Amino acid sequence: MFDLLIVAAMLGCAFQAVRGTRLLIAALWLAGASALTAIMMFRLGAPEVAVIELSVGAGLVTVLFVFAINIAGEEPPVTLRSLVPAPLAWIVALCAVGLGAAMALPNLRVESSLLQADKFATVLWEHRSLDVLLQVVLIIGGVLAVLGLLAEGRANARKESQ
Amino acid sequence: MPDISTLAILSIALPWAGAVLIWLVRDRQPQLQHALAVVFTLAGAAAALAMIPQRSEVNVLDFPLGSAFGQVTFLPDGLAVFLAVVATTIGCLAVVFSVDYMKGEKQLGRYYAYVLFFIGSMVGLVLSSNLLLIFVFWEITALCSYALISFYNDDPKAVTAGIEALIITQVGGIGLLAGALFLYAYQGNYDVPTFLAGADRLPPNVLALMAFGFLVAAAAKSAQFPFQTWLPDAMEAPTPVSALIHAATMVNAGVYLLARFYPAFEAVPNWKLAVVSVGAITALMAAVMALVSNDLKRVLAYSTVSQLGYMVYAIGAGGIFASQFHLLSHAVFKALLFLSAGAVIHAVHTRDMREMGGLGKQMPLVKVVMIIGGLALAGIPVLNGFWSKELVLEAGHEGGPLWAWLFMLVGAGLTALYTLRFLTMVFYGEPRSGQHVHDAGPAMKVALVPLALGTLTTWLLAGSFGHFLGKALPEGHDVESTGALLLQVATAPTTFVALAVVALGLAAWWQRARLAGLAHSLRGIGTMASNSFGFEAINRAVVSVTEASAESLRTTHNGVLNWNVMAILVGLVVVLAILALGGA
Amino acid sequence: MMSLSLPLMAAVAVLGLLGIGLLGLLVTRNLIKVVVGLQVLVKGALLALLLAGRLSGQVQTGQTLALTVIVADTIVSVVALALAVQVRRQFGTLDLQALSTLRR
Amino acid sequence: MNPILALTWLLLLPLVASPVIYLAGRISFRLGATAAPARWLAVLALAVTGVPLWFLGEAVLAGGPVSLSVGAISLRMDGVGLVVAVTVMALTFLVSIFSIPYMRGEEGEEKYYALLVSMAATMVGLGCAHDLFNLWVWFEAMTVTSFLLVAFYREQRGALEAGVKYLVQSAVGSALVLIGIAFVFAQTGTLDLQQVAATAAQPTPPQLLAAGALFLIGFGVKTALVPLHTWLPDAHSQAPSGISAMLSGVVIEAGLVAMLRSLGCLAPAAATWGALLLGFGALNMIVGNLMALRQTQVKRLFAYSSVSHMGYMLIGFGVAVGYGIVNGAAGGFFHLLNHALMKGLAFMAAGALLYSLHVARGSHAPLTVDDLNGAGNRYPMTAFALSVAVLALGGLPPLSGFMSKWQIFVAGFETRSTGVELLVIFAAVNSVLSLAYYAPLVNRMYRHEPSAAVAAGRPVSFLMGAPLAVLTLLVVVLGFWPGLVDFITHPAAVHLVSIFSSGAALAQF
Repeated sequence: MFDLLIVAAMLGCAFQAVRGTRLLIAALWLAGASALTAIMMFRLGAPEVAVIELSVGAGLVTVLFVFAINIAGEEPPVTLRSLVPAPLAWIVALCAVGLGAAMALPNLRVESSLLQADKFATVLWEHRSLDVLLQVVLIIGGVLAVLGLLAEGRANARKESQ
Repeated sequence: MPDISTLAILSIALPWAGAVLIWLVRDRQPQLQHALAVVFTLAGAAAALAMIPQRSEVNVLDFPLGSAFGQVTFLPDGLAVFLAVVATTIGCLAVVFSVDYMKGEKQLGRYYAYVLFFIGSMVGLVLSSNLLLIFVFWEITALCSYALISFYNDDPKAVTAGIEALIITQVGGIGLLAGALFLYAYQGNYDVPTFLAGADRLPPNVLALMAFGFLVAAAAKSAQFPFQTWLPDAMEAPTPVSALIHAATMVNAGVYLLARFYPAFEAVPNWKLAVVSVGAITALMAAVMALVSNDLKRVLAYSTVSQLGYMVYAIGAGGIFASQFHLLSHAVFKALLFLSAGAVIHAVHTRDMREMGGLGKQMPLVKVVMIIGGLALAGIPVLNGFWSKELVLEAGHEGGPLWAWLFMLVGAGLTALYTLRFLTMVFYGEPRSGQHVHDAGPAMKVALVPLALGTLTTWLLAGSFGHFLGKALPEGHDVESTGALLLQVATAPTTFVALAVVALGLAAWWQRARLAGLAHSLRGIGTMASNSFGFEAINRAVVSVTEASAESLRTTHNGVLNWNVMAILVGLVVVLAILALGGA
Repeated sequence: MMSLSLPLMAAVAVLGLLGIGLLGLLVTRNLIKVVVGLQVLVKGALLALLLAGRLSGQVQTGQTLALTVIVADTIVSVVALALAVQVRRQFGTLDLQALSTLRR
Repeated sequence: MNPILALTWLLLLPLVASPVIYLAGRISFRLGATAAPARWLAVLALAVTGVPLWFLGEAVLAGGPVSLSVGAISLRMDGVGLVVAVTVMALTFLVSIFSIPYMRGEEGEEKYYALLVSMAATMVGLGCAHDLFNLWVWFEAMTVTSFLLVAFYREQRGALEAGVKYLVQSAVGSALVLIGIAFVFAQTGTLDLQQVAATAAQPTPPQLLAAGALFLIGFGVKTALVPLHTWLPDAHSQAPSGISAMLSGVVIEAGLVAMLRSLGCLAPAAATWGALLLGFGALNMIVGNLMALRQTQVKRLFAYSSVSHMGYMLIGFGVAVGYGIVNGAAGGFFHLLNHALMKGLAFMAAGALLYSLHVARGSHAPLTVDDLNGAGNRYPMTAFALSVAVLALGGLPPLSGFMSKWQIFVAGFETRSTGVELLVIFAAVNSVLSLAYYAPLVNRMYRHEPSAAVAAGRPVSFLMGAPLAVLTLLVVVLGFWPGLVDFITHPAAVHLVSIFSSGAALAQF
């Protein structure tokens, strides 16, 4: 029952995050959804990732959102009509999820009783060390991209001085 | 003397090397470009001529290209060498003629590069015995011809005509492509002699698909019904050199293809009938169109289409020899006609025959040779056109249906009629253009005289030509001596019927005033003919439908991110649905 | 009838997050909200990986995968936000309607 | 050199070089000089990477796949990976040379080279990843490194818009792939491609079919399957020309290889995957061609032509996957390689003109087809290179594009199935249709009257011309002798077909 509540709350938060008209509020709803996801992760037996999700997903990302919204400036909260007709959007999203569910859910594998003997650290640093190493590439690429996109350019500086 | 495979390579590679060199010389040295072009085409022609005594009935050369591409092999038998000689010598004449005609033109390098590249590829097309290579050369000739037609790039008409020619021949080329693919799928290689020797090993339906595919390809390349529209439009090319290449060289490729593969497809049900029908319809229809056109080059282009119809018809009726002999005659007299027409157009700076007239006095030599060519086209004895056309008609009488034969007879009469019409309009009557007319230059004359002599004499070669083609002709085709052949033609009843029809055609021209009423009633046909019997409209419709669908498709790309994501999701839903329904 | 077991609940959460994320991508017109939608979508994927790890008895492997995904997703979001800031500077708005000059 | 060592160096060298390039460029820039060291370091790094690639290639061709295990994850350089690696490294090297004059003095030049080099490495890694999740990580790394490159002109509205679309659509695609991975992982309990293939039951359970669909669509976004292709024309036309060449020449193909790899572990349903690939192939060809038909911007036209060329590759691979025909895969790989050459040449030649006509004069206006008028007189070599590229793309012999299309067509007929034969004919008709937009492009360049842009254009520098010359030569040589690349495409094809053979055999029934 607890799980049901968590899931319902999580989906509710997510829905609010997507639906809300104010960006800051949406970011906060997203943080809420992220926190509840972290609880769900903990329930699924993944405490380490839950902690990371809590700090990164609910914390860092929210901070970044707030930063971005601050710099970009909140749009005036005019409710604009969706560019894709909303009913169509609902139908297609439901179809995609529904078909996926219809193919996957009835065949949901029975939970394996085997438990992995290895510790998280072992798996992370030994078995899947390549993924971890590649995160470095991802981070370098991301940092360079952000630097490149946000650097105050010469042209920009010129424009602002005018 | 180099051996045959070296010669084969040389006759392809020399013009190509010349093309590259001329391109590299750049347009600052036009004299050098002219000289290089003449030298390399002459060398190519020499190599092709040198193959004559060494021709071979089996493959020469064997160079692997890679797994799915087979070997480079050549089959320089009589048929192939004959056409290689035709291509190189006519190409050579075209180049010599260009020295005068293209003097002072810009982008000469591009022009000569295309012409020489074309000549080499045409030789490659007829010499190859790997069907893939045949297709490759086929496409290269199409590419060069497109480039030559739209040589005057600043003229939108020329560009459109070039692209039209390219697309139509390519669409037809799909027939050849499918044929080559079938051959590989069922025979495991592209070897033509193997295929010809045992075509019946292929499943009958596959063989039939190949046969009709080849017919489509040949019809497109040789401007036969229903693909005839591109050739007259191709006359936008530099006059008359590329007209010569199109009309006397490239279009032969389709006829060659049918002749080469005749032994394999002979037994395919209805194939011969289809070939005969295509030929007969084309011959008649193009003759009517030639009758109503006022553009000198277009008249000659339609007449080419019509004469090609005769060759295709002959193949369908089983007269391979007749078709190739007519090809020989036609190549000679049509080259003559085009070159003299080029000289005329060069002199008066227009292609409209209504603005010509009375040119005979200013250009006596051109007048004489053009009349010789015209009479050969009309089939007047004893010029070469007479003998070969009679052979075609005789073959058709024996091997084809009666209605087609009657078509061809009418076509022969019409040919005589339009020949007289254009000769009169150009050379006789009152001069209608006030312009100063200058006679043809020396290089032009050098090209004209041998062709006129050829028109007068090539029929004497009939017997040795038959012998020369040798095994390239289908089984049971006994080769006769010149004398026997000529006697056979001279005594055959069809000859007299045909001559009578031709005479009727000539008479109709003299009596045209009296026949005005009849002509008036036939005006409807004339209008239809000048509108190409609606085929131009079909082309236009295809183009506009394609463009309209492209335009409406463009509106679906509205650039909105939400819709783009929507497209991704729809793709996912469709694939999932297919799997859920099909996989469950 | 299946009980309200944890895996089933997790599966429902996954599907719900995916659906909401996709819906958000379809209907929202604000670029930053698009990034929110992406975040929701990836949270669904994260839970799916953890659930898969649990179902196949390899929770720890599932965790490592999720960790990598969190890192990758955060980077993508950061770049997306940087882009949004730049878009705001150049276009003066975050509305996707304005961001549809490249079409056809 | 030890092959395993060679593989390590092949991946490590560019990845390590990337930050070094950035720092060198940055420091030099800070010291008041230009970012020039970044340029030359990038070229050097890519050239040196050729050495391990050479040794590795020799080893793979002589002795089969080379494996490198890092923990539970294995990287296997097999034939398929080798084709990808060779194509990527060759094109990246040429692009890096081309970029030296093109990007000179651009702000953020050092970032450009750093990201270019690491992007090349991620694609090589993607080519040899043999772990489903690791494949995704390489794929994601490739995407992340290319974000800035697409939106490099960050003060151009168009570039930003293209960057946004590219990022969001890629992210949706990779999220879908993750779900697919979760399905596979839940069902089979392993991520190693070979082990998944071994555990996957026959007939494939719906869960795995759904996973396959997610792989197809998820990787399909990057591969530009129609209708998932909408990011492509924007990104290709707005990115710097060298990056357009990379995106079109190798990035979308890397997506395709990732898709084939991931579907490879679901081989029992190969017949289904083959049919889907063929279907998307047909759609890609016709939509790409029709969209290209009415374009007025050269780079956008080439972008849509990439969509249609992806269709040919899909047909080749579809035939190989669904019917187990080696020629199909060989043709597909040949076309992949060829497309990198042809489209690389097309984008770089167009880029050279764009640079000379607009960018060098401080304008960021797009290169329109009207701008090409008369370019042949002023830029003979560039115009010739562009003509060769365009005619090769149109599939005219004797250029390489014809040969690879031909091999794909041959494979289609080898199935002896009427449907596929009709599809091949459809592909041939599409090839003809494509001439309707390629041919006018060539005509324009040889007009006598130059356009205003051409008349005022700057000369093309040597470093821009050199890669064009190399690519032109390759396109022509491969057209005359297609067998030259057999040695590399054939093993790759045999390997790919053997992966899918368990399911392709089903197609015989």
